[in-house]
Amino acid sequence: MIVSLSIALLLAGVGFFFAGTVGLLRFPDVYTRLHALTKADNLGLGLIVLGLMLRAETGAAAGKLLVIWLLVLTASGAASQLVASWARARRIRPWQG
Amino acid sequence: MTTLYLALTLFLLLTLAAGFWRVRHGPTAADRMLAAQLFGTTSAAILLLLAEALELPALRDVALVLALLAVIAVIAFTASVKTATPDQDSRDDR
Amino acid sequence: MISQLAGLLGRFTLFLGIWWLLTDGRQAGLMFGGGIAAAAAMLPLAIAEPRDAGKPRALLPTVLRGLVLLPFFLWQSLYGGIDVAVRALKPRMPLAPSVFDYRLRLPPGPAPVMLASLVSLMPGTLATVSGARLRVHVLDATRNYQDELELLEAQVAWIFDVALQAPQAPAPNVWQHSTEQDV
Amino acid sequence: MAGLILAWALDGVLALLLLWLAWRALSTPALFRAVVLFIAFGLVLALVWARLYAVDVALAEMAIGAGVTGALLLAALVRLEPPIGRGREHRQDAEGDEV
Repeated sequence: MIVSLSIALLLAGVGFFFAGTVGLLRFPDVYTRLHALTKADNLGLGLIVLGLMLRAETGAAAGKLLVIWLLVLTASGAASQLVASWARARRIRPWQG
Repeated sequence: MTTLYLALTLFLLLTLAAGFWRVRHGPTAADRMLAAQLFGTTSAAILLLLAEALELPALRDVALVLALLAVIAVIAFTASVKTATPDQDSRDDR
Repeated sequence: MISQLAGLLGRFTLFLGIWWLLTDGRQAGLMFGGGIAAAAAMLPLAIAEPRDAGKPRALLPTVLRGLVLLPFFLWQSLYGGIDVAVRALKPRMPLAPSVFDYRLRLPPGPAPVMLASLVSLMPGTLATVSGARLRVHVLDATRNYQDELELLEAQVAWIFDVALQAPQAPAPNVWQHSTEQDV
Repeated sequence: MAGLILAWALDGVLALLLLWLAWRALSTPALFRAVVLFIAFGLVLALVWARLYAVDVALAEMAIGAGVTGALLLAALVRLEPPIGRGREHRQDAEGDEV
């Protein structure tokens, strides 16, 4: 039961990584690509972390996995703001339809 | 189980490789930097999966360091806003 | 004095917890880690500016309140990820991006930055702080995002234990479309 | 059996990716792209070390190669005249269509 749940979470996580890469390649401008990266990739990593946490040996190991995810979330939240401000300062206009 | 971890690792590696299309085609420097950010997140996931597949829990520490340091490149990149003059025609930056 | 002691204990607990996680819960280095955690917890006492002495920044309560709301944020980010993944994978790629300004009620400081990070995890929105406003880039211009933004802002205010102020200037209209001017 | 094939495929992709990245990082005329490629090279090299069970080397490569050196190269690039997005990088990017 735990094993199949873990496998399902891992597969879903990898799926979101795939979607994030597709978004990075297909979306029309830097802002929409930022959407794809900050949301899909972080969710993908989160699901992989959850899937691995279910099979972690100790509580501390599971906690460390969670901390890694939270760090990546924080870092990519900051990075997305920085890149968006950079693009705005360079007067890169958002794509509109 | 190890087979599954290896398969997922391989798949993630292939999506990472696909991201190089964005490094190549830009069009702006920010797009290329975004691709680098994608590599960071994907590498963290790959390391966590490898830690299970190779039974090397210490690889989680590598992922932890990656999570801490991957953002530094983006910070260094955006620091260029202050030193470089704002570019009116950054769309031509391809 | 009491609050200073509480802050000291709180930081010590937090740092010791981090040490415990980083060492995979091993007992061997715990004495060492305890010493380091104690030293790190006392560091702010040595370097704090005098004007901060009146109201010490309570780190641990903020972290704990953040952890209380963490499940909600993660649940919302699940929707955010699904939303953007579906948009990326659909052959037609349904995108109708737009940009607008949201007038912040949060005081300046770390809180607006935290809000912008959280907004970027929510479905269809991406935010940066620009002065007393949040510049929000949305994937679907036909939707209204105001209620979600206000709710999130109130939650961030609770986490940081700050009061919401009335938005500045001609404020009954919180929305201001600004796609034409500098974006 | 399947695991063995997968391991070989994984190693093959890692090795090819590493060599390709090294070549691209060296041969790209546009400096900014070269730096991004170098950061990616550092990440993949760290993954290779991890795959070779050399955890400590992977840790050092991740911290120094991908993190700090990438940031230093970007900072150096900003200090070069002319800044990113103009002049040199700009022109070379426009001319040389190769990465």
